[in-house]
Amino acid sequence: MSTTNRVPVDVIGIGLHPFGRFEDRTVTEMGVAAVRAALHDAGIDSSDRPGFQAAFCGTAYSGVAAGHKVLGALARTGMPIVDVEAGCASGGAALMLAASAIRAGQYDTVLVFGMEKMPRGIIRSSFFEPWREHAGLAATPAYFALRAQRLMRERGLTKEHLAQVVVKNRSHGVLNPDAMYQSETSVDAVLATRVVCEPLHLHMLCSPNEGAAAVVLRRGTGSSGAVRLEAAVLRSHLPGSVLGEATPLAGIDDSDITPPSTLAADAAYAEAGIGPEDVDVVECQDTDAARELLGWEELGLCVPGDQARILASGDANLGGARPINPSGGLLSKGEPLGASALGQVVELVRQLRSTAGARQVHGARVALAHTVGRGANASVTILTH
Amino acid sequence: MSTTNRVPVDVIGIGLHPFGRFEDRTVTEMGVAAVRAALHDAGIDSSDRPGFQAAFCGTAYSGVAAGHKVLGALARTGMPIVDVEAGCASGGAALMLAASAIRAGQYDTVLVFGMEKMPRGIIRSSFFEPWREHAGLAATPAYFALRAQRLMRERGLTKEHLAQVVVKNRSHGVLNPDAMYQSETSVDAVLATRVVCEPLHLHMLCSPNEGAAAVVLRRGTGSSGAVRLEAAVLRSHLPGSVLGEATPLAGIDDSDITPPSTLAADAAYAEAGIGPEDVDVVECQDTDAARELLGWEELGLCVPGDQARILASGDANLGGARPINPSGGLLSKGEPLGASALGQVVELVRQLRSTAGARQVHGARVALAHTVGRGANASVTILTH
Amino acid sequence: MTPDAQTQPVVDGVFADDPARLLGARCELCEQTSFPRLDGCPYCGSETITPVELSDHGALWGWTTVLHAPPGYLGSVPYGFGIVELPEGVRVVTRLAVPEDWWSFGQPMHLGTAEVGVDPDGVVLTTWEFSP
Amino acid sequence: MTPDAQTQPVVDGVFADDPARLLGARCELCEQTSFPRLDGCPYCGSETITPVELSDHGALWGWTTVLHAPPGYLGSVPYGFGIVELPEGVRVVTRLAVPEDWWSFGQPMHLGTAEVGVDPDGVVLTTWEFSP
Ligand SMILES: [Zn+2]
Ligand SMILES: [Zn+2]
Repeated sequence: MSTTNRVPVDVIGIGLHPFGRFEDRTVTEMGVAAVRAALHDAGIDSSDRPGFQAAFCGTAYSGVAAGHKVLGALARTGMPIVDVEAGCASGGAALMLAASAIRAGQYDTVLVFGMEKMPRGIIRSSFFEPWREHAGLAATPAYFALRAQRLMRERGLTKEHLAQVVVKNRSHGVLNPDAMYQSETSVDAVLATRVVCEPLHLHMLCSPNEGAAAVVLRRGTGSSGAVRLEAAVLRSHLPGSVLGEATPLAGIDDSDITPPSTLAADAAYAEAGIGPEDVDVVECQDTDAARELLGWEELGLCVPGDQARILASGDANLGGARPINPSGGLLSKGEPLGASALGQVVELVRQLRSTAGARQVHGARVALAHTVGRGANASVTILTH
Repeated sequence: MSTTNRVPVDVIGIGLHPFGRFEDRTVTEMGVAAVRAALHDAGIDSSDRPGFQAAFCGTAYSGVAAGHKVLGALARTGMPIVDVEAGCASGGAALMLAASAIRAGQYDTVLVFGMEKMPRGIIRSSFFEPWREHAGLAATPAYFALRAQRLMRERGLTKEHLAQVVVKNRSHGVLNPDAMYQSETSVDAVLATRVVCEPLHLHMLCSPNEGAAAVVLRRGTGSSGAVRLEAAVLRSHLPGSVLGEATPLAGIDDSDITPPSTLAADAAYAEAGIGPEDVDVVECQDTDAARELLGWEELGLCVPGDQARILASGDANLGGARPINPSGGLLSKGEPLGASALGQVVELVRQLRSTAGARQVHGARVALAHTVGRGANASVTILTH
Repeated sequence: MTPDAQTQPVVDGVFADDPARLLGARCELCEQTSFPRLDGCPYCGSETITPVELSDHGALWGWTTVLHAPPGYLGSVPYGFGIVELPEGVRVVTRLAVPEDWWSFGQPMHLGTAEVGVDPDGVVLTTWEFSP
Repeated sequence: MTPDAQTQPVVDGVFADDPARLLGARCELCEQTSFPRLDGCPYCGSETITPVELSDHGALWGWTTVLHAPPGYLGSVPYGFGIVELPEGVRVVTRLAVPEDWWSFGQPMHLGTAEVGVDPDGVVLTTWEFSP
């Protein structure tokens, strides 16, 4: 499917530690579980040690040497181990580095994993200066609320549309045993949860939580039958973009400034030699319900302003023309920062392998994953089978 | 000098924010200063924006989106920005990733920077579990002391030898206007400073502090005249290594286990097509005075046990056969974790350009930088001119 | 409000009071106005910027109400939070004086200062805010 | 020392008291002993490990004295700190009962437990230590 003669990169193993709350487990233990599962899935056993030539670990809050502790417990060290932080896109950044190194001929097999154990409630981000905290300007969900309000104003959306996103994703999460919330909801029920920050109600926001995900990449052969990683792209915000992703800085009119998600998507489509119309299934960043709807247009999945129609049509639901967040999204799974991007990849590999069980998107051949977060990092990954 | 037909990588710009204590400066401001200086040195001005296609930022304690804040302030964003953590080797890891990406043909020009603003006194590392802290097992300098004691026992070294390392490095630091300590000392004076942990006295330990360093890499041409990056290697500890770098885990006999610094050095020498005997000038990790002496043998710069003789000979001093830590080392500069590896590279580029002023190593053609730290990451960088 | 020994701005160099003004910068190269003031232009990277006091009025561009105290916050809840666009073309993240939901897009807003809370040393901290 | 409602080990699953023993594991594949006990072998990666209680004695392999309380430490200073090599071939980072400098390499050491300090809830925490 590529347009150039690039070294192919296969996803030969996936592993997941469920996302949720696990009081008695350390972040290292969750990482070990996910990495073990991915190595097992890849057919790398203890006779093949370490079994990969480099490892990238995405995490934001796990402290120094986080990846080393996981691989130390597994006796798989010695190679370069790099811990990578790119906010919500940390796992996407790790994947990008791993894929690039394989395409460069530097390594044959690379382990990529991500993990997080977030404190309960609102994340105390190290992003903000102390004076902004003191003055009340470090009010993270308020930034999400302002972004949601803007999207509603500019695209003619209502709170009911936001609630419909939650209903859609939670209806998928019911089918995902690895999700934190596995129950249906309704528009009325979502709107009945308390207001966190107008226009966002509690169930329109994902919960920071805990979990881990891992992926093993290998230089591909022509006929491995494995899922192929066509593109793994990371981009950051352009100078001047305001509220692109909760930036607390003042800014200028951004109507002519391309958002980082679009920069990443355009580069990924070009690398994979496809367009958004070729994508069969999507996992996209739904930190809040409006963030998902913004993502649809930033990724070229819909014309700006077409979100309400698509929601009504059911096209983005399981069984629809192109399901979005079949895993249930972060709204069902919660968001363990460093693990979330790779959790999406695990879901999409399952979809492409046709092993997604009750939430299988039938005939899925092309899949796209998207994250965007703090520092306005955006990652877009494209997989095919 | 390379043995293979690799894509050459040049160091076309260097920049440094002095290492020390700067109460009124944020870590972002220090990063901005170093990056600006490096871009200016590389001839990248504001008409050439961003002027590079990717950026890697090494830091351990600067919080989320640390690199983005620096590049946001400089209006040089949009490209992939990845924050990298590998303990004391964070900057070395960033350099490795940048060099690999250029060799892969992924980018022409990459910015690498590192920065830190460490709290005063003993670092409260996020490395240790809380119970180890409670029980007094997270006593960082005690691990350094045990390593020093072991080296003294196994190599016949005394406290006087450790003090001689401090005297050497501080005599170099006098000549470095970017160092925190710019004063001579003596063996007696070092031994008169208070004991922190037997056998280490206060002045045998480097101070965690603040600073930033930046380097611009570019795909090389045959005849640029720039300093060339021959190798930038990162390795981690092998399973079973005990006290390799302050690991709090119990361990087994490690006499047959190659330490990560040697793994990295051997790979770097092979990549550069040279041996330790070809190196003219070295910057190596001197977290404490014994750590430097251990590094000498791990890097193949001396036969194990020959440290006392080399110290006596003056070979490792400025003016000697192969000066080690001409910048004054961390013992003179202090250690801003994310910045320290790139600070070494800045020093060595100055040496190879013959712009190191009063501390110039005359005729230096081949230079080696080494860091090793938490998680037992070790990085080795080889530069030539 | 007049600062005395017990009252301090929450941050230096970002706003002035008496009269209340935000302290920004104007870039001589790309002519954009930026806030807060950095030592260069965040839109074009130029180091040639001129410190300016920004207009004390603007148009409301976004608003919400913060109901739960965010981490590190020293004041009381609820409080208004939003974005005001100044005539210079710069959008400022700000507290809003009234935490109500009767705002409308584009409505005129004026700058003032307010006490935000008391720090651990007993000092009353002030910040800027916009009111209708 | 007998634990009561006011006394607790500083961590569960790492050591036992009465009698004092360190809780390790032995790998069935590579036959190495590891400590603390993980859910696999940190030397070969095997998941087939057997929980074992380690010997309560060993040989001193390294020692120093901690003079200044490290971050998070609940006890008093100075205290002894070092490495003891057990007959199983595993080196254990440990507190040493006497913070003196009269140790010698390889000298016999015995395991015990000691009170390390009091946590914020008033609970006395215990840990293991080695004595000559
Ligand atoms: Zn400008
Ligand atoms: Zn084993």
